[in-house]
Amino acid sequence: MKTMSFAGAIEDALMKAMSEDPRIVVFGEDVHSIRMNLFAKFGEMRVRSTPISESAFLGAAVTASMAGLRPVVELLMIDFVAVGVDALVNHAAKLEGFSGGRWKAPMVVRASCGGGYGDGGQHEQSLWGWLAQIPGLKVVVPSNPADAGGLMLSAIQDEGPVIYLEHKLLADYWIDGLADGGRTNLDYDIPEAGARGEVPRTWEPIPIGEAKVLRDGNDLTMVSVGVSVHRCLEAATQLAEHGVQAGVIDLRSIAPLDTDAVCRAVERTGRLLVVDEDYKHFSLSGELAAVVMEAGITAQFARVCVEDTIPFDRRREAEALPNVARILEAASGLRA
Amino acid sequence: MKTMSFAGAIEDALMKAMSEDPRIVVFGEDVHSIRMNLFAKFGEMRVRSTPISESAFLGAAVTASMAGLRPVVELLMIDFVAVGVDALVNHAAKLEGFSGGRWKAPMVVRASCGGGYGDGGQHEQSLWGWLAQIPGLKVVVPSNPADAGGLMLSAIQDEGPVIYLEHKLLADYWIDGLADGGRTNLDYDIPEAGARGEVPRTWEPIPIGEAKVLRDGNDLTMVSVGVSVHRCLEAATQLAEHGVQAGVIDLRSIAPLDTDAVCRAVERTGRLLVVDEDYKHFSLSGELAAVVMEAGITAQFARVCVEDTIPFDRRREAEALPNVARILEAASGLRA
Amino acid sequence: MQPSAEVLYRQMYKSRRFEEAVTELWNDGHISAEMHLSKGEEAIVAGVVDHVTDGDALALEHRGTAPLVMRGVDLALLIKEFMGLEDGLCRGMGGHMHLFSPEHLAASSGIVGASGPAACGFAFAAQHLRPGKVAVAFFGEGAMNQGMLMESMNLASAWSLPVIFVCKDNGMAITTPSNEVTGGDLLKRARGLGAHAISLDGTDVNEVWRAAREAFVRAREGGGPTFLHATCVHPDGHLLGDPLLRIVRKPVRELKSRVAPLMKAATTGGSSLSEKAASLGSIVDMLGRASKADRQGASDPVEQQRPQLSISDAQRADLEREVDAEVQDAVAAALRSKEARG
Amino acid sequence: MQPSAEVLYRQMYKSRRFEEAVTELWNDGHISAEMHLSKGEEAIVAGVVDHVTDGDALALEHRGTAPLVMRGVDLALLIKEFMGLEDGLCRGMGGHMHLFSPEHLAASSGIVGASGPAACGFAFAAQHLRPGKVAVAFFGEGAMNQGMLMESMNLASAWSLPVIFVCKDNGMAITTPSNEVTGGDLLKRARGLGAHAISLDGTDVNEVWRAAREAFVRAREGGGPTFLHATCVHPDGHLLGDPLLRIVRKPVRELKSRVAPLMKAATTGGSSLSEKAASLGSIVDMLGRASKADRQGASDPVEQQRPQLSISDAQRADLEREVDAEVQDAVAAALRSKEARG
Ligand SMILES: Cc1ncc(C[n+]2csc(CCOP(=O)(O)OP(=O)(O)O)c2C)c(N)n1
Ligand SMILES: Cc1ncc(C[n+]2csc(CCOP(=O)(O)OP(=O)(O)O)c2C)c(N)n1
Ligand SMILES: [Mg+2]
Ligand SMILES: [Mg+2]
Repeated sequence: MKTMSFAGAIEDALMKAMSEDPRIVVFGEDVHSIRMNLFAKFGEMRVRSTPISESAFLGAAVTASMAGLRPVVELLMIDFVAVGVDALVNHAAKLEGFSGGRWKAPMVVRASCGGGYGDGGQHEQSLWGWLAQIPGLKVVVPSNPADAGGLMLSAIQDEGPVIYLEHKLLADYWIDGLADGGRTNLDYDIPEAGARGEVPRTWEPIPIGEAKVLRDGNDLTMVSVGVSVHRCLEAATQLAEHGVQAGVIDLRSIAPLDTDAVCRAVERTGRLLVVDEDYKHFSLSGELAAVVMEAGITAQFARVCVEDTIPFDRRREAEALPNVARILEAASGLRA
Repeated sequence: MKTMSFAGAIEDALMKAMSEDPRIVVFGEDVHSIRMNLFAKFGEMRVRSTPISESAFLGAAVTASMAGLRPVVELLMIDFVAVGVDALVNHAAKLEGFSGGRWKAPMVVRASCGGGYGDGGQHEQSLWGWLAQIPGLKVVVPSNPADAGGLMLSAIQDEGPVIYLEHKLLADYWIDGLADGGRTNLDYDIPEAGARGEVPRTWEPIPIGEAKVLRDGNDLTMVSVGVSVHRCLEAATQLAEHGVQAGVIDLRSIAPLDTDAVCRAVERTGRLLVVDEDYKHFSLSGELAAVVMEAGITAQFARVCVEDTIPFDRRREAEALPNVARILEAASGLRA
Repeated sequence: MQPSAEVLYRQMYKSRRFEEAVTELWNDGHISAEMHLSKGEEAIVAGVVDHVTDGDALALEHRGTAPLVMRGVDLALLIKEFMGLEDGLCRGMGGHMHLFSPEHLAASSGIVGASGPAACGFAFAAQHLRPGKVAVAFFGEGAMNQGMLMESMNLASAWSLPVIFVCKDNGMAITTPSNEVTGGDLLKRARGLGAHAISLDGTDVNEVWRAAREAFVRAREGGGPTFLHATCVHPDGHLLGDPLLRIVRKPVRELKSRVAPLMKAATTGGSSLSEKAASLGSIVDMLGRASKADRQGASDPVEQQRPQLSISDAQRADLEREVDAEVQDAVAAALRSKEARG
Repeated sequence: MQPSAEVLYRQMYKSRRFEEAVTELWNDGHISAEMHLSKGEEAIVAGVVDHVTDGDALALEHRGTAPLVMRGVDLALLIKEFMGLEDGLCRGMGGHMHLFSPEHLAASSGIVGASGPAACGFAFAAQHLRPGKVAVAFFGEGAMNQGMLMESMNLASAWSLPVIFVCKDNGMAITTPSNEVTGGDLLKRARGLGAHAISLDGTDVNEVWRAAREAFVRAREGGGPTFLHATCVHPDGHLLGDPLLRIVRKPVRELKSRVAPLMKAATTGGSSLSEKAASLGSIVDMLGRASKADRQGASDPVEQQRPQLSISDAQRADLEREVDAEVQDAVAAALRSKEARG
């Protein structure tokens, strides 16, 4: 059995892809150090450091992809996308529409996301719902090494723009570089099964837009993505001890959204609990409610999300992010 | 009875506010011509032209407001916010949170929005759900002159950042400058009651976050905002001819969202039809579904929104935007 | 090397005639909403595009028509696109600000400044896939204050990208005089960002051609980006139906509804008398600038090139007739297509 | 006018001691996540902040600690904020990258380049509400490639805003040597954006002080923005626990897990041998730069200022003891508060 870390799986899949396809290039700030192995293997032309100019290099990625390359652009943290998001919203996302389907932008934007290590509200956002809102953008959020590798391959192979978000609690080097900095006296609620796990012998692309049922349960359906998936699994275990059978669905991608998987499950359980580290309003949790209602399914609904700017203080941060206690409380609020 | 155009009402209210409060300043691209009257009255220091530097002047608005001014920043079209949105997402929206509530950014971002005149998908977006998604931002979208004036006053008086969106089909000078350009041989589906209407003798602020029930109806609740409100009213009239009593709620602001008004109505009708010129997924329509489900209300649900990049061709554009035919079809899809 | 006077003239003449036809279609209501012409900047576009060959890329802004016409895009495809027809260049989905031609590696954007990053991406792809090929970015002087454009010059110079940044300076951004909102100096700014930079009379196609030639050679040889700063005038204002030009051209009709509120604003409350006088002065200046551009006259680049031709008047008439016919055919094809659509 | 050597020394010494205390708290796990120190840039901050008076504003970036310390913000409030306590400067909500003090018109942002627009807004408000007051923007040389910062220089110059743009140039942005990603020349760039621009040795507080003085006078008199470009070194790397510095300081421990994959990557497939050699060379250079900064030595601005003092050694010792006590008190207060919180 082969196991890998979350970060290792991404690098491994990316390395394989780059070895096979010379059109794949990586660029972004500091890629010579954060992608040191890729830099050592593929050299300056394919792993290129940019200035701190998100607008320019995101914009350049769009046309580079239009002209035949397959750029994997690195943004460090997804929070910084706000600085250059015009390239995605008004350009990458709209190219296929504008060109009447004649031209596409096969690019990947790779960035870390999420909180849980005390870095403050400008460096711990998720923003996947924000990006997914724009027609033309795909957004994937893996929760474990196997999905991370497989989805990276699909993201690279996709003919359009894909935002690939890796949660900082899963990819060890972010915690090492941003949070611990060599210290060993701090704790993070890192989901073990997310940070390291089995991976296939050889990487195969995992189709974008297919959710995965991680746990079956007839009483309640939890739908989630990223680190929160693991919080759900833990909550489900605890609920089971109290006789409540809660299912857990890992969406794996926000856009496209696997509405079938969600509807199938909620139809059976009649209870939908969305656990989402993104902002509560006008985002993923609302969309899932709409999907269920549109399908004509009558269900109880609750959501555990981030409601406001994420506090810096780790204690309040922990309360602001979806956690097992909040999930259990929300679950108990759904009528029997 | 006093009547005004939509654009006239905004200018009138703003002029009154500026006369009374010297802290109010207007800046943005081309304000000397698009706000010629304000410029003539208040002079260069209070009505100031900016370079085409959305990031810089939106960012400057945030700290200008923190330091005691009340800026009304002009963006021309809300589509361009993507270029400078970091100032809103990572700065204006987060200031109150970051400062522990000690500092606020009382600024207004004013921009045109919406389509229906054939300008293409990069110049006709609504984006209100996109902005409302970020905790800390308020977003108002008036649908008629009286609300336009009253909401402008509230936006200026608000202690935090408010995005104020005026629909191009309602504010005549946009159609004149961007679409007609002096021609008289083109048609737009301009809602008369939105473009011109009664206004109060003296302007009073209209609280942000209060929806308005424009029509009562026990069979179906339509919820909408901006120009689409008028499409709903027209559809409701037609439905009434077929014996269906459809209520129409004008949200007037996206954030805060008047969830009570929506729930009260849907509780009675059991049918919610959201008509939204913004993108369909991960936005307002989803949020309204969640609001209703969270309230434990069982209802049928449908939505008429923009599903993809808005086509340039006016014919396909008309089909892509919410229109009466689409509303009627969606309404008929809700089971009896 | 010398440019071919005829080729350049033909390009400019074609673009001019094409845009005149577009103006007519626009006036007749066949084209919706905004329409920004390249009229007045033909010499800049012709002098640059003449060096473009297959594999080179074009990053365009809201005035993308002339570059595509001169690059050889089918005229009927363009008009049909402007008219929103399914058989247009982009199947009627993009419109005149969002023109795309994959065959020509040509992409447009209505977002001011976006052509800078776009050119960098094209040039980066050229470094990998098409060595010796370049990317051209067209933009106005107002765009020089857009962060992403400045970033892209720096990126191009840091990465030695083969980009020609072409700044068409008409001194105005919509109605705002660019010198009032621009600090320093654009040439110095470009140099401070690492680009070679050169100033040009953008109404002289030969001057543009020669400067562009050097820039292309440098870029193709790996010498990095060049900034060409070329002056011009937009006789039709910012867009068709420009509100200021309408006032200038039909003051009585257009001012009717405007004067009363303006005078009321200017005479009651608000700022001091002297500030008000300054504001009114600015407004009058604004109209003055519009009317000056309207009388472009001597600076017309197409007119300027005519005396340079070495062909006879009859030959020139032939050339012009040929172009006229091409434009008319395109218009006719587009109108037929519209009619067929019903 | 001459600066007070003692005042400047006290400021720098205080900042240094404060950050050392912060480092200890960070090492002990009292402070979470990223912590960027101003260590090494004290002379720049002290030389500028000495001119700041009430009503002037500070726009800060990720290294906002020193400016706030020198501006006189209560040290305990700062430490408590770093520790995320409810009685911190921002009630524990902002953390060290998001420090706000309305009383001092001081605002921070962790978004690189954001201090430029922020300073413009402060300065614009000063033009209206506090004539003669100025705004200072601090940022690194890496930030000079961020569009919004360049835009803000242009805006400041177009509007004659009283802004002092202070670029603290350590030559590095995280691990990227800025010269490899920066074209042209920063001074020329600033001038091309309309700012007065001057180059400085940022380890010499007196030189900084004098240049800053001129800039403040100009700004207060309505003469517009100045760009101060000052060099410095960050002996503690980009942030506390900087991965490169850890390798340099504890190579055996830190390299263990890294070497095998790196060597595997560098020896199999991929690019050509010479490209690989170049990459490995770059990686070694990166470590070399980190270790060079680590041995800052002679360029330490606090050390450099000591010989300038006109007070006796005993008086200096008193001054230092006073500062030490202030810092210790703040730390103690913060730890007490944390304990009380439980
Ligand atoms: C980011 C952005 N901001 C504003 C606009 C609105 N706008 C369109 S064209 C224009 C003026 C551009 O001026 P310049 O670059 O000088 O080009 P010109 O029109 O004079 O050729 C403006 C402000 C836009 N399209 N995009
Ligand atoms: C918009 C944005 N992009 C990237 C980052 C990540 N980042 C934080 S500090 C930094 C380097 C800044 O370099 P410089 O401006 O030279 O300042 P220094 O850290 O050297 O003092 C980067 C890239 C960020 N915070 N914001
Ligand atoms: Mg111009
Ligand atoms: Mg630096």
